[in-house]
Amino acid sequence: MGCSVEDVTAAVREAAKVVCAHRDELVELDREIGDGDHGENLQRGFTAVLAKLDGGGFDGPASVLKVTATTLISTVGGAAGPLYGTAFLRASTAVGDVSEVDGRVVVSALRAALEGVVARGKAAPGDKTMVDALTPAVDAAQSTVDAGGAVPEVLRAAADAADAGAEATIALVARKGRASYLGERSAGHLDPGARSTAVLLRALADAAGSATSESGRH
Amino acid sequence: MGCSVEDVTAAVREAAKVVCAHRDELVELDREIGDGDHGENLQRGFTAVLAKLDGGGFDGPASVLKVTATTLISTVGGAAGPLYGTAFLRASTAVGDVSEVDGRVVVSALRAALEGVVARGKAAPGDKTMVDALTPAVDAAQSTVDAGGAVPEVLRAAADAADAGAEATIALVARKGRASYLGERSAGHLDPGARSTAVLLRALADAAGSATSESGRH
Amino acid sequence: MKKIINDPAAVVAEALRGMAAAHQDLLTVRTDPALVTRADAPVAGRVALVSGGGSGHEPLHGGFVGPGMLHAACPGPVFTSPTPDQVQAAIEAVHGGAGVLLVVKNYTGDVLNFETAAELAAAEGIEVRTVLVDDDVAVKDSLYTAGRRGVGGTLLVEKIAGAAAERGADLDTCEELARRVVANTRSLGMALTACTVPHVGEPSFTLAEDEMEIGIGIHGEPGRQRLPLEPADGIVRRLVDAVTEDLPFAEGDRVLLLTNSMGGTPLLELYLAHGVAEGLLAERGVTVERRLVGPYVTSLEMQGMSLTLLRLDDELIDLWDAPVRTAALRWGC
Amino acid sequence: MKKIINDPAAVVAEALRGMAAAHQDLLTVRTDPALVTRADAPVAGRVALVSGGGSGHEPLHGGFVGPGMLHAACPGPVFTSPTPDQVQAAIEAVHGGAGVLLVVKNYTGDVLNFETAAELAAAEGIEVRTVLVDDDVAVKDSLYTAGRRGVGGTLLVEKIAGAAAERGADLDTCEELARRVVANTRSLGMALTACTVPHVGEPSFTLAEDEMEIGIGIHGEPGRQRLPLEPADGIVRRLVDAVTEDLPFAEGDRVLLLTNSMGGTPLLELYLAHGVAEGLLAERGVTVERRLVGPYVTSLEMQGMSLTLLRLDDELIDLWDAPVRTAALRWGC
Ligand SMILES: Nc1ncnc2c1ncn2[C@@H]1O[C@H](COP(=O)(O)OP(=O)(O)O)[C@@H](O)[C@H]1O
Ligand SMILES: Nc1ncnc2c1ncn2[C@@H]1O[C@H](COP(=O)(O)OP(=O)(O)O)[C@@H](O)[C@H]1O
Ligand SMILES: [Mg+2]
Ligand SMILES: [Mg+2]
Ligand SMILES: [Mg+2]
Ligand SMILES: [Mg+2]
Repeated sequence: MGCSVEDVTAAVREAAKVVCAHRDELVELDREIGDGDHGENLQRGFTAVLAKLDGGGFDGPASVLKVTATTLISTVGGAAGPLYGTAFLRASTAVGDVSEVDGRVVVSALRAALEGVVARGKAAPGDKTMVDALTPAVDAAQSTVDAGGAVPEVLRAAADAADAGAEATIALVARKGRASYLGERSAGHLDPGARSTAVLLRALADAAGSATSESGRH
Repeated sequence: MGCSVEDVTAAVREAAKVVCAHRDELVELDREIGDGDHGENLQRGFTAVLAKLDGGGFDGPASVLKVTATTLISTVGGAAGPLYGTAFLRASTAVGDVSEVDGRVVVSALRAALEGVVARGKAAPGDKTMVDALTPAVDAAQSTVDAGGAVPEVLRAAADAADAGAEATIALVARKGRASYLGERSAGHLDPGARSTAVLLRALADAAGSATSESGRH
Repeated sequence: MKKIINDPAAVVAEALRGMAAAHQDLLTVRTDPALVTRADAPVAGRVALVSGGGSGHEPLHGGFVGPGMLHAACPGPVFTSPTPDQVQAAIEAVHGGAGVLLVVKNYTGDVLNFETAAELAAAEGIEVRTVLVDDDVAVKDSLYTAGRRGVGGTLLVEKIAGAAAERGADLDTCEELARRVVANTRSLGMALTACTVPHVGEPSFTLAEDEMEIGIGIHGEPGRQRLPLEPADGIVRRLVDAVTEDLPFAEGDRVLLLTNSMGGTPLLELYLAHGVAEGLLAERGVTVERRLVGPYVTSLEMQGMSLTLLRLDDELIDLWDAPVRTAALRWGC
Repeated sequence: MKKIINDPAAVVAEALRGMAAAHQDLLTVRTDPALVTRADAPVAGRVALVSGGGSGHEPLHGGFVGPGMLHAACPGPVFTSPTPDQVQAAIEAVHGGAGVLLVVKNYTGDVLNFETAAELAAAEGIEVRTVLVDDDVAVKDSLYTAGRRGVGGTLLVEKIAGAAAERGADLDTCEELARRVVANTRSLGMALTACTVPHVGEPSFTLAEDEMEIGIGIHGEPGRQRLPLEPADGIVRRLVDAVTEDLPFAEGDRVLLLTNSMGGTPLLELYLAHGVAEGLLAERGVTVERRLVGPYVTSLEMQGMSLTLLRLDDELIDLWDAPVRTAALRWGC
């Protein structure tokens, strides 16, 4: 029914690769309203995550997320490092010692991630940050699970909502992060962190979709 | 018959104005194969000369040339300052205490100027310097005076020869001055100092022409 | 992109190697995590000052490591704050038993990464305090934003708190002094050209030949206002006006004036601008008691400048004048 | 033209005003003729060192005026040598009865103007010697040309002869030391971009995005060779090869390495290049005993760098290490 430690590892690996593949796009978005390093920072961090996951030996989904968190914290730097690091760390705690991640666990992990980002970064929805992608993602995931959806549907709904949330940052004037220094001039640009959140969630959803369809087969 | 102290003053004033009017051209020529200051240097110097000549009170042609020399030396800087300064200084000495400058005096002044430039700068003809304008000018002036020419004809011949000499520097590879650092790449460009020498001589010739035609009238 | 580099991803590591070679009498450079420490660290019984931030602002911070200033600097990738590991390693490398003061420029990334490191160090029983530098008046300070940025004033905090630490002041005193400098410092920068981050490969923004940008940050981010290019008198007046009005600096105030190049501005222009600034401050009755002119807090090859004013008192002057021996600031020893 | 200036014709005068304000403890700046002297000049009984040249190379020369280095600097207009009046005024202002040593970069304009000043001073009974600096290996030395240019090595001559003068060495000794430094110094520069002279208003030359110029001078004049842009390793290898082969610098030699920015190159890149240079010299068995990294002999905002090597002996090392207190170079006091 849910995702095993192998599934979670595969999903995080997939997400890491996809984020790296979006390096240039994220650099470009950050160049427009930030300092141009977001894609480079995440590539550095997720490349390190891939190397760490190669080591294997994880005793459950939570430990995969925890290693991801600590690796991001110690390699990404910038605002995104501590924020994504905290997100994965809180998600790991929320997952706890379950050996299979189901839809409810996914939602609580996502919610914990969002709360972690907000606790650290103090951004509210509408501030033009990754919170604007993550907040609707959590809500959509919750509705989907409440309606009986399983992990792939839950993550797909989260990714769809994150995409929409990220797109909606274009119109916003930034109040947090580097883009806030631009004031009104920050409007008209997609927030790089919101975009990377959407990219991450889409990759996780895609991985979950193929993982469960595969496990459904045997 | 010859040029009085007033004529010489008027001629130097005219030459100073014309050189200043060529500032941009000389800057551009020097930018191509030097450091771009030749026009600026001469404008600074000849503007100071004009101010000095305003003072008046010169007891003969030589003292006009001497004030011009010392003013150029103390205001132009660069290679052109000492070189043109020495040229006018030697010319002044060559003119001596005559009160009227005739063709022979002009030739000996030009020759002394050339010798001064060579003594200081050690350039030979063909090195792509002002010497390449001044050398043929002296020769042409000598032939003209030998053929019975007066000051206007002598200076006109000198100016014509200087023009041709300057043009001929285009093909040369510089061996002296800043352009020499470019080696072969200095070929294909007109030497700024040769050009300013030609400009100076042309202005002196024009002034002499109108001065003597005027004095011929009264 | 025109740069004297090899692989853009290796720029900081390779630059640190060169820095280590250049200043082997002053500094120890470690890699993995990247770290620049005083050659004689840890200094027993002294408060240790640690700072750091993204690279690309040289000589900040590594150039200010040495007796009388920083004990360690943590260089992140270009324009990217260092990670908690780096900061934690720095803290451990230089703390001499009297506590550690973190001097942090107020950017979300720097604040969060240093915060984590401070927690980790505290968990190991090291007393750590953090002072945020936020001197840039280009950015409106508000509860709802990231607040003002830390720019040129950072080096003043490092110098003055560093001098106190060198003399044996305790952690409370060093922290108080650092906060006092922050409270009395204001800066504003401007740019004629943008800079190019090696891993980005193209300029952070573009300015036309007749444009300038006022309120520029030090990370290649555009400023708040794009204006037609003006003569130096006009540019400097804008900076002096904005900086003095902010604190405000009033008639009778004694100040330190830092005329800082963003990296690519020739010293000739910088001196010219400094002269204009001194003249304008004199007009306002503000007395310039100390000054520093040069490229100190830079943004790669960006052409432009910033002005920083620090309101002085006798104690701050005394600490500013105290000996310092670093790669970029050196006097009295 | 993007510059922080007012009237292009007033740039040097206005910059000197700012410099005077910035370093009032160290320097006295006079105008008409323009002149930068030690605040304590003349120093009785000491040989006085005077240098100068066109402006636009800051901190050279005014930034090197002070105890242990120059007694006076004569700043000409941008890239234009000073006039004899300026040099003569400098000589008169600083000679302390023990003779004057003129340090002159080998350019026709500088040579001729200093020569005239030396004659004028000699006529007044002041003993004056001149040392020409010609360290640039980009230019072939020959009897029939203007000879090699003086570039980065100039500051080494000024530092070492200045230290000797400060210690009371006589004119013969100072002159001999200066000549020894010149004889043992070689440099080569390169540029990624050209610079713009204020009164010209456009760049001295143009380089495409993928081009660099090797053998660049410090007056915005193009170099000898235009090549495709290379990584730092390749660029630095070209400079090290050409410089070491010229003297030559051989295995076992002890050297001072100056890694100099042409003005617009970030310190991050300069440190990187310095590290590469040290590695290449180590490969050749040349021992770097002293080093200096920074923008010291510049060409306005030009991006690029130069390497200077000085073959050291114990006496030169001792004089290099001697205290110096100037705007741009300061240690030991
Ligand atoms: N206070 C904050 N809360 C939430 N997200 C933030 C905050 N500050 C910045 N971010 C996110 O981080 C992104 C920038 O990350 P990155 O470029 O890696 O770091 P930096 O801004 O330090 O260069 C922004 O696009 C934004 O989404
Ligand atoms: N040794 C020399 N002999 C004669 N003329 C010279 C010599 N060196 C330079 N010149 C002349 O000086 C001109 C350059 O003058 P200018 O640009 O004012 O000085 P600088 O080269 O010092 O910038 C050259 O074009 C050349 O004609
Ligand atoms: Mg960023
Ligand atoms: Mg010239
Ligand atoms: Mg960043
Ligand atoms: Mg010149």
